[in-house]
Amino acid sequence: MNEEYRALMHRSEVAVSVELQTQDMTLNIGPQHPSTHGVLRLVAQVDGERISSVEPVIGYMHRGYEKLAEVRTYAQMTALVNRIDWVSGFASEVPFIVAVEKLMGIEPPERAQWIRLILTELFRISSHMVFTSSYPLELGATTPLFHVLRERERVLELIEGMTGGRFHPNFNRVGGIKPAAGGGKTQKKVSMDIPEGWLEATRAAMERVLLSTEQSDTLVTGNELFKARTVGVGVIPGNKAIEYGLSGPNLRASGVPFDLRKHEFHLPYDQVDFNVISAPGGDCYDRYWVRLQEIRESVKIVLQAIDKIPEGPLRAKAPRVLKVPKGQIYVRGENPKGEFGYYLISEGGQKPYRLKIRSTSFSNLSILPWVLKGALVPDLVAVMGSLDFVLGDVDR
Amino acid sequence: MITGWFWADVIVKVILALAAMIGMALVAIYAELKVMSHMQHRIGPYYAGGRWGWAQPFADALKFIQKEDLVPEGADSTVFRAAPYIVVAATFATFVVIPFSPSLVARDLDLGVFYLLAVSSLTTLGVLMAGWSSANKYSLMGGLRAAGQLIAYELPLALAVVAVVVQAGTMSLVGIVEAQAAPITIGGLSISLPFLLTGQIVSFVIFMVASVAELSRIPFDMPIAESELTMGYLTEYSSLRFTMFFLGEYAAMISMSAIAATLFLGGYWIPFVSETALLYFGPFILIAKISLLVFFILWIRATWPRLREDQLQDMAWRWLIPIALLNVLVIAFFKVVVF
Amino acid sequence: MPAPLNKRSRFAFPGLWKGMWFTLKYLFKPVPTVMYPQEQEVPVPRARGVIALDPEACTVCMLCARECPDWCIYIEGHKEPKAPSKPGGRARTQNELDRFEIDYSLCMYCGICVEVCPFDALYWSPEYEYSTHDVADLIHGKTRLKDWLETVPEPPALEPQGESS
Amino acid sequence: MNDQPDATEPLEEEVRDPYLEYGTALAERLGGRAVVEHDTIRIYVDRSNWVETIRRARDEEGLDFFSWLTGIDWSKDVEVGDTVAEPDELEERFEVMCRLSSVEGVAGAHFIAALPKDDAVIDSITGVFGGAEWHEREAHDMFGIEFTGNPNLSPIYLPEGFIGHPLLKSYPLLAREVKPWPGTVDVEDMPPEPEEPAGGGEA
Repeated sequence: MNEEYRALMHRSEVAVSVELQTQDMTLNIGPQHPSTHGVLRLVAQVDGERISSVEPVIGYMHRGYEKLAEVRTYAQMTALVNRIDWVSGFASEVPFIVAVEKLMGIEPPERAQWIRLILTELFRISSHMVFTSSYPLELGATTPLFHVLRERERVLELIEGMTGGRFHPNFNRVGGIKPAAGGGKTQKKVSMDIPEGWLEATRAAMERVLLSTEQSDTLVTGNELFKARTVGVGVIPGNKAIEYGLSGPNLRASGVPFDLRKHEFHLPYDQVDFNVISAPGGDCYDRYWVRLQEIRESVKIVLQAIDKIPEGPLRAKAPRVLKVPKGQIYVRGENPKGEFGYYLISEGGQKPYRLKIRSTSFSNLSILPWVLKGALVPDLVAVMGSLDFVLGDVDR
Repeated sequence: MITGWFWADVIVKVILALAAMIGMALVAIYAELKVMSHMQHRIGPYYAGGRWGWAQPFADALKFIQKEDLVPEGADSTVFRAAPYIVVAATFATFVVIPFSPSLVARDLDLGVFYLLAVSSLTTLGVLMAGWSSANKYSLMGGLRAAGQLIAYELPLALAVVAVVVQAGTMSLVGIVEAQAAPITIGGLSISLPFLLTGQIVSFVIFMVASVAELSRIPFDMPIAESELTMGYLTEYSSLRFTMFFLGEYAAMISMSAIAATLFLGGYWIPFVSETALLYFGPFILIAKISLLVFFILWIRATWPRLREDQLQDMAWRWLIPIALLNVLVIAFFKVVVF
Repeated sequence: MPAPLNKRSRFAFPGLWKGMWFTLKYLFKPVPTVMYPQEQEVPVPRARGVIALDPEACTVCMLCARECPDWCIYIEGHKEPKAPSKPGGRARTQNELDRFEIDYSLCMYCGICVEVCPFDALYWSPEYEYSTHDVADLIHGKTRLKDWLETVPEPPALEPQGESS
Repeated sequence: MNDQPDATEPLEEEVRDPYLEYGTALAERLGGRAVVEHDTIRIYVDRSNWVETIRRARDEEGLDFFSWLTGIDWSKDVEVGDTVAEPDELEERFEVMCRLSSVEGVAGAHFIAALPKDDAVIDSITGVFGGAEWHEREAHDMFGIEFTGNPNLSPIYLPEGFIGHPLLKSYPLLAREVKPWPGTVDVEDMPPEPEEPAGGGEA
């Protein structure tokens, strides 16, 4: 009796004596799959419907932002950074610009800061609405998608009316917000200040957004089937979330009420009143619920900001050619998906020496193998959707 | 007794039933597109065929058909090719016994209900064949889920029908309709009511839940589950075979609704319409009832999310089957003791 | 705090029925869809649709081509002698624009070129209907870019409290 | 944690930098060298203490939120990117940088270990923070830094069989090499600087 045979016999005996065991099947989910939100691949070992392990394979969308940053000037980089997380472009522009401003010692005027705040919150609403619309779709409910996206369109119209872009505003400049186009002598001075009627339109749109959250409540939040699919599914306890670097609504849904808007004040968040939403459960339902409530909080912030926006200039004096003095800085902000930060190293030139991008979804996704161990295939979809990642943000 | 007329009769009936099935399936597809899109606050099909995009299902079918008919490399070619035929044939076979009017029925079998239950389950065999033979893991899982669903839901479905059969005292579908048309006397008042209103409401709910599960439509569409298994057992199908599955799915929806309408809503019969009028209007009455039930199924799809396979099993074994058993007991008790 | 559970209801599964009622209501509501080719939404004046060029204003300073992050602007020019501004003055040269092309298959609509142009030769136009079947047609030359100039809208009026006041 | 910097508190008349105070104290306790600029605390530690420092920062200092980990290539041999202002002051080295912060306030620090280029090996901190696995894999991809103890140091971003480490300064960026810069045509000088905005001119 040779060794191999003996080992085989032993294995089969163990298998029989423990329970009827089946061989695990490798299930490739993605890179092209309806619920991966882009090109993400999950190599899952499944035993029937039960997942024994999941290995996410990422990098299909790796665009090398950190390398690109080294060959681009600061102004050119501003146009790129809003494409990292494309559903909340403005929110990822702000920390980068603030990092450059701080290194250069420039303080943007107040009005610009408030405009930044309003636009950040509008993008937060837009991003969360993408989530609240597409998440029920993962669970098979198609209708919320249309009702929520219909109202999101109004937010996008506002963003476009202000910045000219729907997704990639490229509206921040070092020292303030986007100036008049050109700077020539002949030019009629076109300022990129708030267009007439925009503030009123914002108020009206916020009403619609609130209405839309109520519709979401009717269609999704209270739905018993939705609850059956999400309550208690994909539980991430707070300490695990912290260990894996989860941030934003994912962290807050795990019972850790940490919101950078209450700690980092490069935008005047200290002058507006809002609540940090958190939920104790750490399951898919809480992650959904936290985002839905955050839309309401953001509406509150926007409405307050509209009333508080001061008069004044839009741009501090900044050199036309940005030469950033030598130094290192880390600036982070509360992106709709969590902590979004830039570690900027300047060696004193027109281009960054090194730009480390702390993208939120990368960390948020890294918990997937841990949380999916032992889940069912349908739960995989539910959990993956509830983490609300954008593949551009994962792969950078 | 097999004469030339027999075959002529059979051929005419087959063609008629086939035409009815395909026509109604196309209408159901169109209805789904339109109903869902309006519930989602959008227009839906608009251009095909001119007004309101009425030709969209035809356009879809034409588009599907002109695609290349692919058979995956590792597939069991014979089984893979045969599966859609089984699905369509099984669905088609159910139309044979459904009475559209007192006289318009392809074959009024004595064991009509029994035949229906047997034949409608064959659909799942086709689905299982498709899932297994596709050599695709998604398809396999979809097929297995479909099989699991069949086992879980065949029982409550049958039990709900048993309750009706007990009350009607016959297994012939025409007989069941006539039993509903027969007047019952309650306190000196003689009225005739469909079974839904005479004590079969529980059976009706169970029947509808089970038939939605058997049709694998939302909230029980796990065998297809686009966001999980891409398209389940349909993943590898294309061209004509996909079209057949597609049509079969909607035809099954029609046939299930027709069965439910016959068993619980009185089929081609409604109160206060004379026997002779029923001969002519019976089909329209039945179709109206079918439309109502189909609309309900579409409506559910446009609103609810999907359950999980284990939750479905849980629901079937822990709730529906005991309730259905109890229901049969109660009905039998009333039938035997009270009336 | 998690969401409050549904209050007791006369029906089982109130959430399911509420949702059904919601979708039923929408079945009979008029649809807000804009039927695109027949109807068109008017884009906002600031919309970044396509870049228009005023070739008269361009001095071939190359600033836009240099600042473009995607390197999608191609400019060629030559110097041309020009009559002195006053009789007996110094002969001057003027830059003539020969080629100005924007490759819209590369362009990412960041607007840096419009912003850096010191002579107001570039403008944003909200036009967006210039998709083609051929990627080569997305390279818009001087004349095509000039045609867009007509579509450049007046900038929107501003809220009163801002910089301009 | 009372020694966390409090950003909400307005600075007093004499310039008191809470970040500087917190950073130096933190470095003292953990046994490193602190550099604080622009409210960014950098703590340089020896690579032999790497895992230990991270563990102590988590357990003793309350910096339990693992934010990110990356590498930096300090190089004179620059193929790509901006030239360094004073290249001679630069020491050729890799740095591994890890940011830890707290989920209760603004406290946070960047821990940095320098590695010689010919021996870019450091212990993995996956034992301390499970989330570090992906970040270490990324740094391995991008810089070729070895993390001993990482359970799965396979490429995360790069495709199979990719040669080279893209974020090295010596790694050329092909997209910028194959196409000539359209801005190189010889033309007139820049126009005079307009009055506004003031500042530096075109180089």
